Amino acid sequence: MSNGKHHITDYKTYAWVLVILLFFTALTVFVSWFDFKALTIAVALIIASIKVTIVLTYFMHLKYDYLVFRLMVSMVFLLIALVFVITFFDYLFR
Amino acid sequence: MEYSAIENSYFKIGNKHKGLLGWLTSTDHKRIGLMYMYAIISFFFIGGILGGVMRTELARPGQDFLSAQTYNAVFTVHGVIMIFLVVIPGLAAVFGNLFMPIMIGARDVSFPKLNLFSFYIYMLGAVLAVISLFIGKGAPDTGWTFYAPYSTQSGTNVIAAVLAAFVLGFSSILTGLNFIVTIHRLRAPGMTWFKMPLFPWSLYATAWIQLLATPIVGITLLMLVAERLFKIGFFDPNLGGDPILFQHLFWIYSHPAVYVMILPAMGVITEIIPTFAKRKVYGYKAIALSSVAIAAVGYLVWGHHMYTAGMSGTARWVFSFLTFIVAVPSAIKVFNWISTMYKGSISLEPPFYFAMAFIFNFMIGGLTGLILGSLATNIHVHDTSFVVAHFHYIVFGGMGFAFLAALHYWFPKIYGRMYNHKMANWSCVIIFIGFTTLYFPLFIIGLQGMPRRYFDYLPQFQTGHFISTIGAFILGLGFLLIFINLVRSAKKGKITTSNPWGGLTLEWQIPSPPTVENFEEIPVITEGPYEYK
Amino acid sequence: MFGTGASNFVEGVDKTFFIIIGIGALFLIGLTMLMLIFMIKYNKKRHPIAVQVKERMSLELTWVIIPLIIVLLMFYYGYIAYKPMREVPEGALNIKAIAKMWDFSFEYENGKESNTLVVPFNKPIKLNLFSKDIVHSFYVPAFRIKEDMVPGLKDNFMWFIPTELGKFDIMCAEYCGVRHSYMMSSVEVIPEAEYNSWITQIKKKSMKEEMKGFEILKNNACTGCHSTDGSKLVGPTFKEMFGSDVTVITEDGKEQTVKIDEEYIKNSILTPDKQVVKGFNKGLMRPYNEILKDEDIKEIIEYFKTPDED
Amino acid sequence: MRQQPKTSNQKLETIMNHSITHTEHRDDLGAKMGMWLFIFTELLLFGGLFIVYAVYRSQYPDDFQIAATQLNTFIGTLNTIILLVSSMTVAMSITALQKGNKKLTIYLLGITILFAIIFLVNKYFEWGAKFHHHLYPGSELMLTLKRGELLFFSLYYFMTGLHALHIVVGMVILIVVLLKVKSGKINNTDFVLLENGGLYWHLVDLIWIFLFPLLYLIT
Ligand code: HEA
Ligand code: HEA
Ligand code: HEC
Ligand code: CUA
Ligand SMILES: [Cu+2]
Repeated sequence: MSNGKHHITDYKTYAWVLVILLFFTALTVFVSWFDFKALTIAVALIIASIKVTIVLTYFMHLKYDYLVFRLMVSMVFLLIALVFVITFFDYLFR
Repeated sequence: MEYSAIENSYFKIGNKHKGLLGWLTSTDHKRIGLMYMYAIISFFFIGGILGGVMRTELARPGQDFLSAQTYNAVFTVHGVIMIFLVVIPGLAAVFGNLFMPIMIGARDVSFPKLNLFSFYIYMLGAVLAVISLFIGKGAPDTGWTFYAPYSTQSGTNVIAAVLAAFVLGFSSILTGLNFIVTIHRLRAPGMTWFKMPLFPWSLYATAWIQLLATPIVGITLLMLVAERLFKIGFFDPNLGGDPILFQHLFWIYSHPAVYVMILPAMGVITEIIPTFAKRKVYGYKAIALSSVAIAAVGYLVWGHHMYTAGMSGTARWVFSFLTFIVAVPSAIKVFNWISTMYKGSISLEPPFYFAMAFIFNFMIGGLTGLILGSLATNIHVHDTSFVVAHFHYIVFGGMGFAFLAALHYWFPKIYGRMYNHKMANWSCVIIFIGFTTLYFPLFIIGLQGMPRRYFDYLPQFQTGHFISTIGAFILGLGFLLIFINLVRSAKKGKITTSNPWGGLTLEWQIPSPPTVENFEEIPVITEGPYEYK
Repeated sequence: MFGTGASNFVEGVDKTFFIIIGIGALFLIGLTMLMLIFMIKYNKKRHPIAVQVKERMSLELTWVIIPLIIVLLMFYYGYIAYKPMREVPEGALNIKAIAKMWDFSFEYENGKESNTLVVPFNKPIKLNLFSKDIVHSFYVPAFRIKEDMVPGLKDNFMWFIPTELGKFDIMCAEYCGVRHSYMMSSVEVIPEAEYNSWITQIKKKSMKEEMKGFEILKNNACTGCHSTDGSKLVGPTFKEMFGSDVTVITEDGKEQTVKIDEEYIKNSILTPDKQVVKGFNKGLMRPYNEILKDEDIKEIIEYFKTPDED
Repeated sequence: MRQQPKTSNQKLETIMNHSITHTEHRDDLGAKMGMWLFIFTELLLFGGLFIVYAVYRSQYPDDFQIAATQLNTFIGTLNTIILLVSSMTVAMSITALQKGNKKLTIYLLGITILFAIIFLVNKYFEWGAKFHHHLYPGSELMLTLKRGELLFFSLYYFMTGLHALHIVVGMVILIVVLLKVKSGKINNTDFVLLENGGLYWHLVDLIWIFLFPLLYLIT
């Protein structure tokens, strides 16, 4: 039985990833000083999603792991999104 | 117990410990499965007797021997035990554990220790559920649905019951996790996804639901506990919350949970029919994929329990629409089962009779589910005994009969002994008659407007209730018969060959009872699972 | 099969029933027959060698598509019959329906209150649904209508046109505790002329019922468990309670006889389980320490102290 | 397959011994898959909470805004940075181990655990300040708040509390991993435990990435 692929990510990559993540953190704090009306939450969530994707891809090695994992993760996020949408069929139309 | 057929069977050898300790510390999937079986059957009897108590009280209008408060506690505990302790773990934990690894050609599940751990979590949950009956201010009286804000206010032991459900959820999650990894990683060489038998397929779909739906009820119940203990308001309008949100969260789990109950049952039936009809199962891929479809779409229809709860009009029709869509994959399965019998060579043995009873009951349960799923008619029958009849038909008539079918099907494999066929056939008939007498009248009084969870009722519903109560006793008799037959045969039944029914899946190719290792050598699979010639 | 039908929704709902039950019965009977025929015809004795029938895609597709069409049809009929239930016609008569543990009460636009719902024949009625404590549900089987009464939910309503004269049961269809099965009332459909005279007769409240304490008792649903007319409900009656002697069971299980005075009533409201009246169950009445303020309790006691007029 | 012949006692013995060990065979990919599946359940656990959050925020947007001003954005940002950096250090510790640098691995894991502690200390001060202002569940002040504000604080306490619990669990896991690295149980040929511990820690980070803007940055 195979024991998985092993890709060694070097320290520099991780350091860069951290820099990018910190940048987005700064960005999200920065934009929170402005009011985009209804879009405020959207902007915050988009930035958060980008950060989460980066963490998943690099820190959590999805980029180098098997396809199954990527499929499963996307399925789960899709499911959560669907549940949100359907719940809001109630709350948005009350 | 003496199982002389096979010397190194899993009955004889567990691990380094002997006797009871050997069982309690064993990580062998077969032993764990069997321990689940004994536990679940015991809880089923407790729950069933509570059901009988309710029926006796309901035989006549007015108060007979229970007080209203006790009655409410009885149906709550009956519901909690039956749902969380019996049918949700039911087939997956018992027959999934016993046979899934064998059917895919593995020696055990991927995480045997975790498997044993789930069993103990299950027992812990069960103990908590039992404790909730006795401590403090009396047994919980909220119904198994724990609707807020009543559940945040009721003075009874709601917390203990809720924690029990939470802990049991954990056990369910871990079992699901274990099965998914096992099916991904431990299939025998050559067994591609579409060469896997259909019972493991159904368990795979089930496991995903267990994994992805259970956390939602976990967090919901935790919020409920936080609300009761710390006054952190989520659902109680006095603390700012919205009671309907609780219902959403509860059903996001509890609707998929009904598919956790029925999918493995469908899987069992899909194993039994080809074996006794000696035919390759009709539409293998359709059955396999419809399990996955049911799991996927079934996740999104929870709102059909809430048509009258005050949701927006839009949400109501969206949920109704999705509900009808889920019915289609179930229909596909029924059609495929029946066509598998076409031109077969059918031997009418007890498991087959139970399977037929399953299909019949499941059709009634499912078709009445369509009445509930339709907006106009649901408004009338929601929360009436029509619903009670629907879900007993599908949970008990479906999952329950499938459990009995599975028990009679795999009994010779588990114990290496055979039961009395005649007695098994008779008990099947009695149970079927009792079952129909018990639940069919509830459809009718439900249509006439008999609300559920009613301790007392108006005189016009008496006839229906009375007939129903008679049915409960006939049913009890049938169970007594099965119980006697199987217990006696497990000890003294005739020793059987390894493959009494002529099954083609892997578990029938190894000795009865199986050895500890299941396989001397891991088999290499070249053919599909039901290649009858 | 469904009992009486007495509203404008009955026709649509019952029709949907017949369509779904009809199609369902066809399938049930057809498939059961098939099963039985196969069991007999292809029995091992009669048919010793199984024939391996080849799968056919066309057949598989048929039984995906036909059921799909059928369920969509069922959905459609259910939707069509249901849609009018959420569309209140102009000029409907507005009535406030209030649920609490464990009774219904109805308030009319002119301020009239009633425990039964009295409505004019053949007029659209809109009920605005409220709950004072937990979730209840307003169910009139004869009208085929049901809607939960949710505390804190705004704009919750249902409507109907009564199409038959008479008296019909109202039941609470959402589980709400001990007296759930007794939480009933009735709708009385009367001719419009009769209704018009009924609505103008506002019964004068008795002096005692005018008291603030009584208001508090009603608003907190105490009267759901405690009667004021001497009948025994979940809790002891309030009638002529003050000043009488009562046997209670204390927390350590001892029996005691105490005189009902201000102190006792206050304790009974704040910590009901400390002293449980003999013959009643503990744990039913919840402590009201967070709900009732001291002034409220004073008003309640004031009410209890006042003797009955008649 | 053949029917198994009766086994001699000696064979039985070997089977017995074997049966104790056969379950221990190594399947790193399986172990990792198990970890991912567990992470999914955690995501859905918080997913349920996020639904509650989303519903109430959509219903009481203004109350949420007012209530959120009570939170300390500085501590929030600081904790975000702490988690991000600690995420990097765990990730790096795997690289270090793969390269055979045991000492660096231990060092990096130690830093991560230290960061976890700092996070909790910050949280302690943050909650402490609120308690000091009588803003805690069930307090008199809370009950006088508007409905939406009350809900915001309920959610704030529940979500950050549950998250903090996960930090503690993650910390315990990492400590165990660290000890195993030290003893050589985890080494550069067998390090799936380290990977799984890392995955769990990243999960804690993932959740915080959403919590942070949703709780602290509403303006
Ligand atoms: C094993 C459990 C199980 C299963 C599988 C189902 C399956 C279904 N259920 Fe059921 N249900 C419950 C258990 C289950 N249910 C429980 C426990 C409750 C009550 C909870 C409570 O309130 O306490 C409940 C309640 C419940 C309600 C809410 C009632 C109410 O409170 O108002 C609804 C409403 O839509 C519903 C619908 C359905 C539907 C449409 C299906 C479908 O999946 C059924 C599909 C099956 C078929 C359609 C039959 C087979 C097919 C044919 C014979 C071919 C012909 C068919 C066609 C042409 C379509 N169920
Ligand atoms: C797996 C699920 C399951 C099963 C198998 C059953 C089995 C039974 N249930 Fe069920 N029931 C539920 C799940 C289940 N139930 C749920 C979820 C609810 C909703 C709760 C709620 O509202 O919150 C409910 C509610 C419910 C009600 C409605 C309560 C109400 O709304 O007022 C009733 C009333 O008749 C009832 C009766 C029965 C009976 C008589 C049986 C029988 O079929 C049991 C048969 C078994 C035995 C009898 C035991 C074995 C036999 C012996 C040991 C022999 C000796 C015994 C005798 C002779 C009596 N149940
Ligand atoms: C859920 C039902 C319920 C509700 C609601 C309820 N009670 Fe009670 N009450 C009881 C029961 C049962 C008892 C008897 C057991 C006991 O003493 O605790 C009781 C006892 C009492 C007693 C003592 C009576 C006596 O004869 O000694 C008083 C006074 C009382 N209640 C007042 C109230 C008030 C005031 C309210 C509302 C604010 C209220 N109750 C609401 C169930 C209820
Ligand atoms: Cu009110 Cu049930
Ligand atoms: Cu459902």
